[in-house]
Amino acid sequence: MLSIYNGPLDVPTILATWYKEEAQSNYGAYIPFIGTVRSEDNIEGLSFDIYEPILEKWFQEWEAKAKERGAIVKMAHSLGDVLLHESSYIAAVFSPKRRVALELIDEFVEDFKASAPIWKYDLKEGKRIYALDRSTAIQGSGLLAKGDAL
Amino acid sequence: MLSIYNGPLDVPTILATWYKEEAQSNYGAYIPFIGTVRSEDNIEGLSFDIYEPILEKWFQEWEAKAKERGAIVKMAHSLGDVLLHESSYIAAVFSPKRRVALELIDEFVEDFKASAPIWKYDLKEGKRIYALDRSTAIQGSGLLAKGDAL
Amino acid sequence: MVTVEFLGPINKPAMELEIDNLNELAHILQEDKELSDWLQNCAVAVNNNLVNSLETPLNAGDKISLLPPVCGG
Amino acid sequence: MVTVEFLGPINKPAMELEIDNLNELAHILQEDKELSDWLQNCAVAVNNNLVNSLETPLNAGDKISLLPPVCGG
Repeated sequence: MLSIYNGPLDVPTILATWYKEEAQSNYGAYIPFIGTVRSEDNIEGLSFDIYEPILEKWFQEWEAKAKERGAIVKMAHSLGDVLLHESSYIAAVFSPKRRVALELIDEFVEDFKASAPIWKYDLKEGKRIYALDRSTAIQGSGLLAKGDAL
Repeated sequence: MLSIYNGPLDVPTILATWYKEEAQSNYGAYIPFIGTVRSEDNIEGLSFDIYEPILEKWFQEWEAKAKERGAIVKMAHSLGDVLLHESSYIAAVFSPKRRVALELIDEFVEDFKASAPIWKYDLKEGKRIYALDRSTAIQGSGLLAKGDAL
Repeated sequence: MVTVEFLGPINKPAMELEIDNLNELAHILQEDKELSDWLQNCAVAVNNNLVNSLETPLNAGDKISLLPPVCGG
Repeated sequence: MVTVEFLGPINKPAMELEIDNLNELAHILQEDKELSDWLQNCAVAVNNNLVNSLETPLNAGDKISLLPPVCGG
Protein backbone atom coordinates (compact mmCIF):
# COMPACT_ATOMS: atom_id res chain seq x y z
CA MET A 1 0.00 0.00 0.00
CA LEU A 2 1.30 3.40 -1.10
CA SER A 3 -0.53 6.47 0.20
CA ILE A 4 0.11 10.11 -0.71
CA TYR A 5 -1.22 12.76 1.67
CA ASN A 6 -1.52 16.49 1.22
CA GLY A 7 0.64 18.05 3.95
CA PRO A 8 2.01 16.37 7.07
CA LEU A 9 1.32 12.76 8.02
CA ASP A 10 -0.82 11.76 10.99
CA VAL A 11 1.84 9.34 12.23
CA PRO A 12 0.00 7.72 15.18
CA THR A 13 -3.05 7.00 13.02
CA ILE A 14 -1.07 5.57 10.10
CA LEU A 15 1.10 3.37 12.36
CA ALA A 16 -2.00 2.09 14.17
CA THR A 17 -3.94 1.49 10.95
CA TRP A 18 -1.15 -0.56 9.40
CA TYR A 19 -0.67 -2.53 12.64
CA LYS A 20 -4.38 -3.37 12.72
CA GLU A 21 -4.50 -4.22 9.01
CA GLU A 22 -1.88 -6.94 9.53
CA ALA A 23 -2.99 -8.03 13.01
CA GLN A 24 -4.10 -11.47 11.77
CA SER A 25 -1.49 -11.92 9.02
CA ASN A 26 0.93 -13.82 11.27
CA TYR A 27 3.88 -11.51 10.76
CA GLY A 28 6.25 -11.60 13.72
CA ALA A 29 8.06 -8.35 12.95
CA TYR A 30 6.76 -4.89 12.00
CA ILE A 31 9.29 -2.11 11.45
CA PRO A 32 8.14 1.35 10.45
CA PHE A 33 10.62 4.10 9.60
CA ILE A 34 9.27 7.60 10.30
CA GLY A 35 10.91 10.67 8.77
CA THR A 36 10.34 14.00 10.51
CA VAL A 37 11.34 17.50 9.39
CA ARG A 38 14.33 18.75 11.40
CA SER A 39 14.97 22.34 12.32
CA GLU A 40 18.28 23.19 10.64
CA ASP A 41 19.77 25.83 8.41
CA ASN A 42 16.97 28.29 9.30
CA ILE A 43 14.33 26.50 7.28
CA GLU A 44 10.64 26.92 8.12
CA GLY A 45 9.79 23.52 6.71
CA LEU A 46 10.07 21.38 3.59
CA SER A 47 7.89 20.97 0.55
CA PHE A 48 7.62 18.00 -1.79
CA ASP A 49 6.75 17.31 -5.43
CA ILE A 50 5.96 13.72 -6.38
CA TYR A 51 5.72 12.13 -9.80
CA GLU A 52 3.18 9.46 -9.00
CA PRO A 53 3.29 7.25 -12.13
CA ILE A 54 6.96 6.39 -11.62
CA LEU A 55 6.64 6.28 -7.83
CA GLU A 56 3.87 3.68 -8.22
CA LYS A 57 6.07 1.56 -10.48
CA TRP A 58 9.01 1.85 -8.11
CA PHE A 59 6.78 0.83 -5.21
CA GLN A 60 5.29 -2.13 -7.09
CA GLU A 61 8.79 -3.43 -7.75
CA TRP A 62 9.46 -3.28 -4.01
CA GLU A 63 6.20 -5.09 -3.28
CA ALA A 64 7.43 -7.89 -5.55
CA LYS A 65 10.91 -7.97 -3.92
CA ALA A 66 9.34 -8.08 -0.46
CA LYS A 67 6.94 -10.86 -1.48
CA GLU A 68 9.87 -13.05 -2.62
CA ARG A 69 11.14 -12.85 0.93
CA GLY A 70 7.72 -13.51 2.51
CA ALA A 71 7.32 -9.88 3.55
CA ILE A 72 5.21 -6.86 2.67
CA VAL A 73 5.99 -3.15 2.43
CA LYS A 74 3.79 -0.10 3.03
CA MET A 75 4.56 3.54 2.47
CA ALA A 76 3.06 6.97 3.08
CA HIS A 77 4.47 10.29 1.86
CA SER A 78 3.48 13.94 2.02
CA LEU A 79 2.83 16.17 -0.98
CA GLY A 80 3.30 19.92 -0.56
CA ASP A 81 4.36 21.67 2.63
CA VAL A 82 5.43 19.99 5.88
CA LEU A 83 6.57 22.25 8.69
CA LEU A 84 9.27 21.77 11.35
CA HIS A 85 8.79 18.70 13.58
CA GLU A 86 6.00 17.39 11.37
CA SER A 87 6.50 14.08 9.53
CA SER A 88 6.56 13.59 5.77
CA TYR A 89 7.49 9.93 5.31
CA ILE A 90 6.67 6.51 6.71
CA ALA A 91 8.00 3.29 5.22
CA ALA A 92 7.21 -0.04 6.86
CA VAL A 93 8.02 -3.71 6.53
CA PHE A 94 6.10 -6.66 7.94
CA SER A 95 7.73 -10.11 7.83
CA PRO A 96 7.48 -13.43 9.62
CA LYS A 97 10.99 -13.13 11.09
CA ARG A 98 13.12 -10.28 12.32
CA ARG A 99 16.23 -10.64 10.12
CA VAL A 100 14.29 -10.18 6.88
CA ALA A 101 12.47 -7.19 8.37
CA LEU A 102 15.66 -5.51 9.62
CA GLU A 103 17.47 -5.99 6.31
CA LEU A 104 14.50 -5.06 4.14
CA ILE A 105 13.66 -1.80 5.93
CA ASP A 106 17.27 -0.65 5.44
CA GLU A 107 17.36 -1.57 1.73
CA PHE A 108 13.87 -0.16 1.13
CA VAL A 109 14.60 3.21 2.78
CA GLU A 110 18.00 3.57 1.09
CA ASP A 111 16.62 2.75 -2.35
CA PHE A 112 13.74 5.14 -1.70
CA LYS A 113 16.26 7.92 -1.00
CA ALA A 114 18.25 7.12 -4.15
CA SER A 115 15.45 6.40 -6.60
CA ALA A 116 11.95 7.50 -5.65
CA PRO A 117 10.78 10.38 -7.90
CA ILE A 118 10.20 12.93 -5.17
CA TRP A 119 11.72 16.41 -5.06
CA LYS A 120 12.42 18.30 -1.87
CA TYR A 121 12.35 22.07 -1.37
CA ASP A 122 13.41 24.11 1.65
CA LEU A 123 10.84 26.63 2.82
CA LYS A 124 12.74 29.83 3.66
CA GLU A 125 11.21 33.27 4.08
CA GLY A 126 8.12 31.99 2.32
CA LYS A 127 10.11 30.80 -0.71
CA ARG A 128 10.42 27.25 -2.03
CA ILE A 129 14.08 26.45 -2.76
CA TYR A 130 15.04 23.16 -4.45
CA ALA A 131 17.36 21.17 -2.15
CA LEU A 132 19.81 20.23 -4.90
CA ASP A 133 22.79 19.77 -2.59
CA ARG A 134 20.94 17.10 -0.57
CA SER A 135 19.46 15.36 -3.61
CA THR A 136 20.72 12.26 -5.42
CA ALA A 137 20.89 11.85 -9.20
CA ILE A 138 18.96 8.71 -10.14
CA GLN A 139 21.14 5.90 -11.48
CA GLY A 140 21.79 6.41 -15.19
CA SER A 141 21.41 10.19 -14.99
CA GLY A 142 23.21 12.33 -17.57
CA LEU A 143 22.09 10.26 -20.55
CA LEU A 144 20.86 13.26 -22.52
CA ALA A 145 24.06 15.23 -21.88
CA LYS A 146 26.00 12.65 -23.85
CA GLY A 147 24.44 12.12 -27.24
CA ASP A 148 26.31 10.80 -30.27
CA ALA A 149 26.97 12.95 -33.28
CA LEU A 150 23.94 12.70 -35.56
CA MET B 1 12.88 4.63 28.76
CA LEU B 2 12.32 0.95 29.56
CA SER B 3 8.76 -0.11 30.36
CA ILE B 4 7.57 -3.55 31.48
CA TYR B 5 3.87 -4.33 31.05
CA ASN B 6 1.83 -7.21 32.43
CA GLY B 7 0.47 -9.06 29.40
CA PRO B 8 0.31 -7.83 25.79
CA LEU B 9 1.45 -4.39 24.67
CA ASP B 10 -0.97 -1.71 23.47
CA VAL B 11 1.14 -1.06 20.36
CA PRO B 12 -0.72 1.94 18.86
CA THR B 13 -0.69 3.77 22.19
CA ILE B 14 2.99 3.11 22.90
CA LEU B 15 4.09 4.10 19.37
CA ALA B 16 2.03 7.29 19.58
CA THR B 17 3.25 8.15 23.07
CA TRP B 18 6.90 7.80 22.11
CA TYR B 19 6.34 9.82 18.91
CA LYS B 20 4.73 12.63 20.90
CA GLU B 21 7.40 12.53 23.62
CA GLU B 22 10.09 13.29 21.03
CA ALA B 23 7.99 15.57 18.81
CA GLN B 24 10.11 18.62 19.66
CA SER B 25 13.48 16.87 20.08
CA ASN B 26 14.56 17.47 16.46
CA TYR B 27 15.15 13.83 15.59
CA GLY B 28 14.72 13.21 11.88
CA ALA B 29 14.32 9.43 12.10
CA TYR B 30 12.18 7.26 14.39
CA ILE B 31 12.33 3.50 13.90
CA PRO B 32 10.30 1.21 16.14
CA PHE B 33 10.60 -2.57 15.90
CA ILE B 34 7.42 -4.40 16.98
CA GLY B 35 7.49 -8.10 17.85
CA THR B 36 4.20 -10.01 17.60
CA VAL B 37 3.42 -13.59 18.64
CA ARG B 38 3.12 -15.83 15.57
CA SER B 39 0.85 -18.83 15.31
CA GLU B 40 3.21 -21.77 14.78
CA ASP B 41 3.86 -25.22 16.20
CA ASN B 42 0.36 -25.33 17.76
CA ILE B 43 1.16 -22.85 20.49
CA GLU B 44 -1.64 -20.88 22.16
CA GLY B 45 0.72 -18.03 22.99
CA LEU B 46 3.98 -17.21 24.72
CA SER B 47 4.85 -16.30 28.29
CA PHE B 48 7.84 -14.33 29.56
CA ASP B 49 9.94 -14.10 32.72
CA ILE B 50 12.14 -11.03 33.12
CA TYR B 51 14.99 -10.38 35.52
CA GLU B 52 14.63 -6.66 35.84
CA PRO B 53 17.85 -5.67 37.68
CA ILE B 54 20.08 -7.00 34.88
CA LEU B 55 17.67 -5.89 32.15
CA GLU B 56 17.86 -2.35 33.53
CA LYS B 57 21.69 -2.44 33.45
CA TRP B 58 21.70 -3.84 29.93
CA PHE B 59 19.31 -1.10 28.83
CA GLN B 60 21.32 1.67 30.50
CA GLU B 61 24.41 0.52 28.60
CA TRP B 62 22.43 0.85 25.37
CA GLU B 63 21.22 4.31 26.37
CA ALA B 64 24.88 5.29 26.73
CA LYS B 65 25.87 3.72 23.38
CA ALA B 66 22.97 5.49 21.64
CA LYS B 67 23.88 8.82 23.26
CA GLU B 68 27.44 8.59 21.88
CA ARG B 69 25.85 8.49 18.43
CA GLY B 70 23.42 11.34 19.12
CA ALA B 71 20.48 8.95 19.40
CA ILE B 72 18.10 7.60 22.02
CA VAL B 73 16.53 4.18 22.56
CA LYS B 74 13.21 3.19 24.11
CA MET B 75 11.88 -0.26 24.89
CA ALA B 76 8.71 -1.94 26.10
CA HIS B 77 8.32 -5.64 26.93
CA SER B 78 5.59 -7.91 28.22
CA LEU B 79 5.74 -9.94 31.41
CA GLY B 80 3.59 -13.09 31.64
CA ASP B 81 1.24 -14.36 28.96
CA VAL B 82 0.85 -12.92 25.47
CA LEU B 83 -1.54 -14.73 23.12
CA LEU B 84 -1.37 -15.31 19.36
CA HIS B 85 -1.21 -12.13 17.24
CA GLU B 86 -0.67 -9.99 20.32
CA SER B 87 2.61 -8.07 20.69
CA SER B 88 5.22 -8.56 23.41
CA TYR B 89 8.12 -6.33 22.39
CA ILE B 90 8.78 -2.84 21.04
CA ALA B 91 12.27 -1.40 20.65
CA ALA B 92 12.76 2.02 19.13
CA VAL B 93 15.52 4.37 18.08
CA PHE B 94 15.30 8.12 17.49
CA SER B 95 18.23 9.85 15.82
CA PRO B 96 18.94 13.01 13.85
CA LYS B 97 19.81 11.09 10.69
CA ARG B 98 18.62 7.88 9.09
CA ARG B 99 21.88 5.89 8.83
CA VAL B 100 22.48 5.92 12.57
CA ALA B 101 18.86 4.95 13.20
CA LEU B 102 18.90 2.08 10.69
CA GLU B 103 22.17 0.67 12.03
CA LEU B 104 21.30 1.16 15.68
CA ILE B 105 17.88 -0.52 15.55
CA ASP B 106 19.51 -3.61 14.01
CA GLU B 107 22.33 -3.77 16.59
CA PHE B 108 19.96 -3.01 19.48
CA VAL B 109 17.42 -5.70 18.54
CA GLU B 110 20.12 -8.32 17.86
CA ASP B 111 21.90 -7.66 21.14
CA PHE B 112 18.55 -7.73 22.91
CA LYS B 113 17.91 -11.20 21.47
CA ALA B 114 21.38 -12.43 22.51
CA SER B 115 21.73 -10.80 25.91
CA ALA B 116 18.58 -9.43 27.54
CA PRO B 117 17.67 -11.51 30.63
CA ILE B 118 14.22 -12.58 29.45
CA TRP B 119 12.99 -16.18 29.24
CA LYS B 120 10.35 -17.36 26.81
CA TYR B 121 7.84 -20.17 27.33
CA ASP B 122 5.44 -21.70 24.83
CA LEU B 123 1.84 -21.96 26.05
CA LYS B 124 0.55 -25.37 24.97
CA GLU B 125 -2.52 -27.10 26.34
CA GLY B 126 -2.44 -24.69 29.23
CA LYS B 127 1.17 -25.59 30.11
CA ARG B 128 4.18 -23.26 30.14
CA ILE B 129 7.12 -24.92 28.34
CA TYR B 130 10.57 -23.25 28.32
CA ALA B 131 11.59 -22.52 24.69
CA LEU B 132 15.15 -23.80 25.13
CA ASP B 133 15.66 -24.64 21.45
CA ARG B 134 14.95 -21.03 20.41
CA SER B 135 17.00 -19.50 23.25
CA THR B 136 20.55 -18.18 23.16
CA ALA B 137 23.16 -18.79 25.85
CA ILE B 138 24.46 -15.42 27.05
CA GLN B 139 28.10 -14.75 26.12
CA GLY B 140 30.41 -16.36 28.68
CA SER B 141 27.91 -19.07 29.62
CA GLY B 142 29.23 -22.35 30.98
CA LEU B 143 31.61 -20.73 33.47
CA LEU B 144 30.39 -22.82 36.40
CA ALA B 145 30.64 -26.06 34.41
CA LYS B 146 34.39 -25.59 34.16
CA GLY B 147 35.86 -25.03 37.57
CA ASP B 148 39.48 -25.74 38.47
CA ALA B 149 40.41 -28.48 40.86
CA LEU B 150 40.27 -27.04 44.38
CA MET C 1 4.85 13.22 -32.20
CA VAL C 2 6.22 12.53 -28.70
CA THR C 3 5.79 14.58 -25.53
CA VAL C 4 8.75 15.63 -23.36
CA GLU C 5 8.00 16.67 -19.78
CA PHE C 6 10.32 18.26 -17.24
CA LEU C 7 9.63 17.08 -13.70
CA GLY C 8 10.08 18.57 -10.24
CA PRO C 9 12.19 21.71 -10.02
CA ILE C 10 12.86 22.11 -13.77
CA ASN C 11 10.73 25.10 -14.55
CA LYS C 12 9.88 24.39 -18.16
CA PRO C 13 6.63 23.54 -19.93
CA ALA C 14 6.24 20.24 -21.80
CA MET C 15 7.38 20.04 -25.44
CA GLU C 16 5.97 18.14 -28.40
CA LEU C 17 8.55 16.88 -30.88
CA GLU C 18 8.80 14.79 -34.05
CA ILE C 19 11.75 12.52 -33.21
CA ASP C 20 12.54 8.82 -33.54
CA ASN C 21 15.00 8.18 -30.72
CA LEU C 22 16.58 9.72 -27.63
CA ASN C 23 19.76 10.62 -29.47
CA GLU C 24 17.77 13.16 -31.46
CA LEU C 25 16.24 14.48 -28.25
CA ALA C 26 19.69 14.88 -26.69
CA HIS C 27 20.81 17.06 -29.61
CA ILE C 28 17.70 19.24 -29.47
CA LEU C 29 17.88 19.78 -25.70
CA GLN C 30 21.63 20.46 -25.76
CA GLU C 31 20.85 23.56 -27.80
CA ASP C 32 18.99 25.00 -24.79
CA LYS C 33 21.59 26.64 -22.52
CA GLU C 34 19.17 26.75 -19.56
CA LEU C 35 18.96 22.96 -19.64
CA SER C 36 22.67 22.16 -19.72
CA ASP C 37 23.03 21.57 -15.96
CA TRP C 38 19.82 19.56 -15.86
CA LEU C 39 20.91 17.29 -18.71
CA GLN C 40 24.00 16.35 -16.67
CA ASN C 41 22.00 15.20 -13.63
CA CYS C 42 18.63 14.10 -14.99
CA ALA C 43 17.46 10.54 -15.47
CA VAL C 44 15.18 9.79 -18.41
CA ALA C 45 11.99 7.74 -18.51
CA VAL C 46 10.00 6.67 -21.56
CA ASN C 47 6.37 5.96 -20.71
CA ASN C 48 7.34 5.90 -17.01
CA ASN C 49 10.15 3.35 -17.43
CA LEU C 50 13.68 4.55 -16.77
CA VAL C 51 15.95 4.03 -19.77
CA ASN C 52 19.73 3.84 -20.10
CA SER C 53 20.34 3.94 -23.84
CA LEU C 54 20.17 6.79 -26.33
CA GLU C 55 19.27 4.19 -28.95
CA THR C 56 15.90 3.69 -27.24
CA PRO C 57 13.40 3.95 -30.12
CA LEU C 58 10.45 6.30 -29.76
CA ASN C 59 6.95 5.86 -31.13
CA ALA C 60 4.18 8.34 -31.76
CA GLY C 61 2.42 9.15 -28.48
CA ASP C 62 5.38 8.26 -26.25
CA LYS C 63 5.91 10.32 -23.11
CA ILE C 64 9.51 11.16 -22.20
CA SER C 65 10.20 12.45 -18.68
CA LEU C 66 13.32 14.13 -17.34
CA LEU C 67 13.84 13.39 -13.64
CA PRO C 68 16.22 15.67 -11.75
CA PRO C 69 18.05 14.54 -8.56
CA VAL C 70 15.60 13.23 -5.98
CA CYS C 71 15.28 13.56 -2.23
CA GLY C 72 12.17 12.02 -0.76
CA GLY C 73 11.62 11.42 2.91
CA MET D 1 27.46 -15.68 53.45
CA VAL D 2 26.47 -15.17 49.80
CA THR D 3 23.14 -15.84 48.07
CA VAL D 4 22.86 -17.90 44.88
CA GLU D 5 19.69 -17.49 42.83
CA PHE D 6 18.52 -19.50 39.84
CA LEU D 7 16.67 -17.41 37.28
CA GLY D 8 13.97 -18.06 34.70
CA PRO D 9 13.20 -21.71 33.96
CA ILE D 10 15.61 -23.23 36.51
CA ASN D 11 13.18 -24.53 39.07
CA LYS D 12 15.31 -24.29 42.19
CA PRO D 13 15.08 -22.13 45.32
CA ALA D 14 17.88 -19.74 46.22
CA MET D 15 20.82 -21.03 48.30
CA GLU D 16 22.93 -19.38 50.97
CA LEU D 17 26.58 -20.42 51.04
CA GLU D 18 29.84 -19.61 52.84
CA ILE D 19 32.25 -19.33 49.90
CA ASP D 20 35.02 -16.95 48.84
CA ASN D 21 35.03 -17.26 45.05
CA LEU D 22 33.15 -18.69 42.07
CA ASN D 23 35.51 -21.64 41.76
CA GLU D 24 34.15 -22.94 45.07
CA LEU D 25 30.61 -22.38 43.84
CA ALA D 26 31.34 -24.33 40.64
CA HIS D 27 32.48 -27.34 42.71
CA ILE D 28 29.42 -27.24 44.95
CA LEU D 29 26.92 -26.92 42.10
CA GLN D 30 28.65 -29.63 40.05
CA GLU D 31 27.66 -32.10 42.78
CA ASP D 32 23.98 -31.48 41.92
CA LYS D 33 23.11 -33.77 38.99
CA GLU D 34 19.94 -31.79 38.21
CA LEU D 35 22.03 -28.71 37.53
CA SER D 36 24.59 -30.25 35.18
CA ASP D 37 22.86 -29.15 31.94
CA TRP D 38 22.17 -25.70 33.37
CA LEU D 39 25.80 -25.18 34.37
CA GLN D 40 26.82 -25.76 30.72
CA ASN D 41 24.54 -23.05 29.34
CA CYS D 42 24.14 -20.53 32.18
CA ALA D 43 25.83 -17.18 32.44
CA VAL D 44 26.78 -15.91 35.88
CA ALA D 45 26.25 -12.49 37.43
CA VAL D 46 27.61 -11.16 40.72
CA ASN D 47 25.51 -8.32 42.10
CA ASN D 48 23.83 -8.02 38.66
CA ASN D 49 27.10 -7.73 36.74
CA LEU D 50 27.96 -10.56 34.36
CA VAL D 51 31.33 -12.14 35.17
CA ASN D 52 33.72 -14.24 33.10
CA SER D 53 36.27 -15.49 35.61
CA LEU D 54 36.04 -18.18 38.26
CA GLU D 55 38.61 -16.21 40.23
CA THR D 56 36.01 -13.49 40.84
CA PRO D 57 36.23 -12.89 44.61
CA LEU D 58 33.03 -12.96 46.65
CA ASN D 59 32.18 -10.90 49.71
CA ALA D 60 29.58 -11.36 52.41
CA GLY D 61 26.17 -10.26 51.13
CA ASP D 62 26.98 -10.78 47.45
CA LYS D 63 24.20 -12.02 45.20
CA ILE D 64 25.14 -14.55 42.54
CA SER D 65 22.66 -15.19 39.71
CA LEU D 66 22.60 -18.03 37.19
CA LEU D 67 21.07 -16.92 33.86
CA PRO D 68 19.95 -19.67 31.50
CA PRO D 69 19.67 -19.12 27.71
CA VAL D 70 17.51 -16.11 26.91
CA CYS D 71 14.87 -15.36 24.30
CA GLY D 72 13.15 -12.03 24.70
CA GLY D 73 10.96 -10.42 22.08
